[in-house]
Amino acid sequence: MVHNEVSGEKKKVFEVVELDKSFAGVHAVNKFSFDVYEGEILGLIGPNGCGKSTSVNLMTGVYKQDSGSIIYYAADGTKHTLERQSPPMRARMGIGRTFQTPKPFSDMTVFDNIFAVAMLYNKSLKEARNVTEEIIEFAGFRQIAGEKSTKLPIEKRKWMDMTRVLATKPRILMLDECLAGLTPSEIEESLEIVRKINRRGITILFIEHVMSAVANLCERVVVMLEGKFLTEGIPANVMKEPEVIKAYLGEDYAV
Amino acid sequence: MAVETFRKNMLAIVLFIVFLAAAAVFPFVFGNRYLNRVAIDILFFAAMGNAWNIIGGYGRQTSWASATFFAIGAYTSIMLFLHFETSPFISMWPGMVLAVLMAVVIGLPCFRLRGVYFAIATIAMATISRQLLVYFSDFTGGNLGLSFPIIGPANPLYGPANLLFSDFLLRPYYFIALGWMAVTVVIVWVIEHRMLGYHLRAICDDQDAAESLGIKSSVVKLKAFIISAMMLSFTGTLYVFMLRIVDPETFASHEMSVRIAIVAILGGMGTKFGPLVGALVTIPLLEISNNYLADLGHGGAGWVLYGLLIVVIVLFRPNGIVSLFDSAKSLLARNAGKGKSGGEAGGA
Amino acid sequence: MKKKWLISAISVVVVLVLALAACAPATQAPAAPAAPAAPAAPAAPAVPAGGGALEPVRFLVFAMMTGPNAESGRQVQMAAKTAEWYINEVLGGFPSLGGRPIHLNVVDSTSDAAQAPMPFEAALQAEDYSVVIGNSNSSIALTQLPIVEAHQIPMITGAAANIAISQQGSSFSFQPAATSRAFIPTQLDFLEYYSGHLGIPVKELRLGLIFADDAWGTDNANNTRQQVKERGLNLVFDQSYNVAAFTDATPLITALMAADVDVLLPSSYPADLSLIFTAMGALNFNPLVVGGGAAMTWPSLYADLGDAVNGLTSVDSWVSDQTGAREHEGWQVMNDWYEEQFGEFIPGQAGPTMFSIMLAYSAIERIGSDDPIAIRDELRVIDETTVDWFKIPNGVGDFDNVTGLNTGARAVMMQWQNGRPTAVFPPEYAASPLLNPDTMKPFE
Amino acid sequence: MLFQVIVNGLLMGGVFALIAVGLTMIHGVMKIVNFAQGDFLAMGLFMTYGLYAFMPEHSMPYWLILPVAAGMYLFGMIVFRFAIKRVLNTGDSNYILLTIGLSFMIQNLLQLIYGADFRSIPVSDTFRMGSWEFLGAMFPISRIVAFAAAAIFVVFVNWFLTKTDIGRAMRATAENRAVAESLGIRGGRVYVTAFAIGTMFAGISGLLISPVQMIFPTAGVPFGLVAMSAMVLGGLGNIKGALLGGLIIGLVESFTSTYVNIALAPVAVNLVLVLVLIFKPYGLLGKRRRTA
Repeated sequence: MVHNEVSGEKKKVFEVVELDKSFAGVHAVNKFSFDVYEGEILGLIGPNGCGKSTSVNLMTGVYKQDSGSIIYYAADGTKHTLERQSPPMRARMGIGRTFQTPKPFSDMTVFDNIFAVAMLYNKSLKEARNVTEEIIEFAGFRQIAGEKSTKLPIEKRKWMDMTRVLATKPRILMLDECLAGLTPSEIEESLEIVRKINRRGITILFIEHVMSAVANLCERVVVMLEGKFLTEGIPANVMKEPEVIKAYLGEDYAV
Repeated sequence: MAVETFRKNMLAIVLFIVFLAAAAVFPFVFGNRYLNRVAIDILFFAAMGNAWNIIGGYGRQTSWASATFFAIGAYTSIMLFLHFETSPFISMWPGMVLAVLMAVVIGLPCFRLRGVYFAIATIAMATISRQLLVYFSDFTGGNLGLSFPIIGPANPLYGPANLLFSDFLLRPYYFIALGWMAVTVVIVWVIEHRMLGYHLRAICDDQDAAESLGIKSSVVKLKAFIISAMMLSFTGTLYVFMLRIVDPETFASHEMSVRIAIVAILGGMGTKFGPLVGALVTIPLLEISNNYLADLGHGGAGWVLYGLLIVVIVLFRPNGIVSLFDSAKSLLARNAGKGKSGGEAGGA
Repeated sequence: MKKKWLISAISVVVVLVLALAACAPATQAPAAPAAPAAPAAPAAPAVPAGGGALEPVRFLVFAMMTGPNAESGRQVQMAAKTAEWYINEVLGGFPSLGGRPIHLNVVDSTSDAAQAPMPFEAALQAEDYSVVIGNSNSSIALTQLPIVEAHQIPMITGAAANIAISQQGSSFSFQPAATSRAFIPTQLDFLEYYSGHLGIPVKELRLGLIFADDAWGTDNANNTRQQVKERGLNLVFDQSYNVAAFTDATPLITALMAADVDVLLPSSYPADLSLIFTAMGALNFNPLVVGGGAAMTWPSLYADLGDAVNGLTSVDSWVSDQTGAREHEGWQVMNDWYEEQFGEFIPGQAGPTMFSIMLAYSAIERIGSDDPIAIRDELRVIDETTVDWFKIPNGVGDFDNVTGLNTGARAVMMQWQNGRPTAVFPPEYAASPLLNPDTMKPFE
Repeated sequence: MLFQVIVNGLLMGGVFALIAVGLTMIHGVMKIVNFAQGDFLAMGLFMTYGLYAFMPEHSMPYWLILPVAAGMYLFGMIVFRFAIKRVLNTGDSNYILLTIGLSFMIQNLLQLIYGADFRSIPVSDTFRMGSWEFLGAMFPISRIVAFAAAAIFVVFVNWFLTKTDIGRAMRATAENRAVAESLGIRGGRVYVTAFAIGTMFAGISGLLISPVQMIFPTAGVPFGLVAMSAMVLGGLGNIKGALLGGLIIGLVESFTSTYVNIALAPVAVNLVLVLVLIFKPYGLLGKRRRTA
């Protein structure tokens, strides 16, 4: 029961220290440290294959770190050192995430997709039902609630993934490349949904390699390069930094 | 909610009730011992198919250990009956407890595996338990099996209390089988609309997503496996008191597991009525072909046809025979002009 | 699209057939006397010489025609054909029933006790039978008991050697052949006699018991174990192997050699025996072999191993070449017909089927009725003084009135001599002298 | 004694390995397990048996390797084209059921055509029961031949997969079909070749054991199951794994049979399999494939 360390006035949600992970020689994440503060939308950016997704997979327990520590502060301020907790256990602690490719439960309707999760976090089926209804409303899925999720277009699937996580009553939501393959207008809508989710008081960790998108969403970004921490700060400033530009040379700015 | 789901499944439920009604009068319409015997097998295999379907169909974990649980039920009951004259109504409970233990023993290691690794691991586990049944022949009777003497009305043990009847048409066993089959359908139906059902489907759709949302796949699978094991063990108890002999070769063999799974897969995995339909199609077909083709060549023609049926169904109806009904149903629905979402169609 | 699939599915079958038929000459292969093409064909209903118009008396013969044990089924089928021919052509059907012919309907039980009840029920539903000739596989015979009980038809179990059948309290089952409980003592008596010839005290022989882990093998082994203890013999090796997973015998033989076994007591099936004997040959391990019956006495053994089998001995409930059978003219007629029809001697599964049928035939003749209950009651009455077919299985034949077990049945010991099994022990049934397996000459 | 036990294990393991390699060829490329492999072996046995009738008395059956191999290869191609092809990437249960269906059909067609008598090919006794003595252990001749042949074929497969175009194509396809096809590899052709080779190996295994193995419709069943265990033990889709798996199972069987109790051999084999899977869920040499 350690007190929640207060840095500035903001509470921490995540404190990642010297995180390290290699796959068969490839040093995917290399002594990577960063913090996530409550209520913020933090952008985790960097060129493809710089270890962003791996970091998320480490934080959500898909992989186990070789070394370094991941500390998570629950809503009540309890401090958890995440080591070998399985993904489901972490999800139940309030750590939500989505995947690069949307993963709907294809066999089910949109409603059931969310309901299946809601059941786990509510006493009675009735409550679960209400929660589901609420999320359906929130996401504006009223008219597609009865559709099989396989029938949905790609962007709707992504949005369903994002909102489905809400059924777990998450404290933080990690969105992994949730804009990939979307049209500009769809991207705008997506960002709007992210903001709405954030307004519910849910911290967002926004993983993205497309800078411009991040620029007008996040108040703070952490830049990763070849598995290492490169720099952090306000998007506008960060993007001016020469090494960041260098890192992004040849990378595609446009969306 | 119940109301809504009822509405969703109206057609299916009506059909099922009609079937039960028809089945109830069947033995009185034809006073035919053989037909009843076949029907009993259909019903028992449908029941076991339902049990398998929970883990194999809804959970998409193709388990080949069904026979092990079936045998556990059969052996416990017959051994308790032989040694202590225990009524099956009592001995079925220890049987199910053992089945649960076995399910945990098999499930814990196997559910860490995916796909074929899981399938093969269950085969291995089943082989081990079968071999041990044979090896400890001192009290399992080894491959001799165990059988109990013919008990006529004169004998005090005779009677419903021990599931021993002498009706020439086997009607008591028929209705036991029918009742139990109906119960298994209800069990499956309930599971389908409870958290377990949803989570099983979630896991088999996308295990990673499910886990990222807090669904503990191995726990869910184990739950389903345990329920399925208990149902199989229960069936074993009922079945052995009709057959009155148990031996590993027939009760615990790989073939038995295969036959159980085939009923469910051909009928339609992850559907409430798939196993029943599967049993209704495959078992009579096997009987007919065996009766009429037995004298062809050196015999075995019936089984060739059985194999062919499997191949054909897999090729044409990968979602099982019930998918025929679903196509028909959705056709009706379209004509009726209302779009419905798969009530009976659970299977992907 | 659909059509295309249907076509393809069909063509798969066609291809399968062709691919397998590609090996068709096999059936004519001179090297395979174990596979006569003609006789393996199903038993055609007999067209009685005397009364084509007369309604036949129906016997149901329940045999394993398919699955791993189908060879014994084939033997039973050939036996049925022989008995049918003999009764209809030689004895002119049932004189007491106005010369009605017999019809023996051979029904496939499969080799699997879980499926056996179905075809049995089906057959009994389809026709009225006077007598059932039970399955030679004890597990399957056991599943038949409640069914014949319900249908009230007497069942004579042919070669089934497990005494459990007679202990189930069925009032309709009759077990004419010697059970393994009865023939293990013979086997061990013989061992003593054998060791006498070899000049080694029997108690010094190191016995090795190996058995197929199925119903029959296990039953044999249990009885052997018990008897060996009672006689204070020296059993140094006692293991069963899984018939379904037996792919190589060299490890087993290596173990037997390590245990330094002098006498091998196998209860095995043709495929296992073949593996065992080839492995023994390869590791040149040559103990005395005193088999537990079944495959040890089947023609396929000689077809498979050739002269290597000469000198091997085995116990069995019955051997084609023994005094009981030799001295019975009727039997000799059948024996000759069988041999020229099927090109092999009457094996251990066929003989008991034939005398089971003849016992039922005699019972019917004596009462002049084909009513199952009456037949059942008559079967309880008859014994070898009244029905001479009881002499074929040796001993003093008589069905126990309660259990239906043939209390008099005695087993015999056979030895392979120039390609045929012949009875060599006990002396009263012996048809030939015991030969020294090394020299194939009589012991001097 | 110990040496003899090891010899027994390895000699039998070699044959298991060959069947397992066949299975692995199939699984490696198209990610399915052929539950009818054992029955393909039985077909090989029967083909050998049938063709042997045309051979001079007591000659060695190995001369038949070409026709048997060719026949089985063709058979494999046809089965693939008309059946297997349609269930690729449609979930485990479908191919499992399909191949089980095939297995039913083959076993019973053999029964239908030949009956279930136990047959054997009349090779000369010296060859069949003969053996060489070496360092105090007996080496059954026929088993040595089988082992040697198995070894040669495994080596051949390795060479085939690494040196020939079609082989490389197979490995590429096994890794990632989409990519492979973008490189101009015709997936269909690769698939059918892989399946046919797998089938052929089952047939050849049948031929190799024909001198010691009795021939009847269900003869292949135990081999099929053992081969499956061997493949999984070694790691799916890994040729060396299959080889290793086969040898390990041979040894485990031999040791348990000789030192413990032959009745427990199947238990031991499966126990080893399960234990391996508990600690290495993807087999000894298998690599984790992200199933998501």
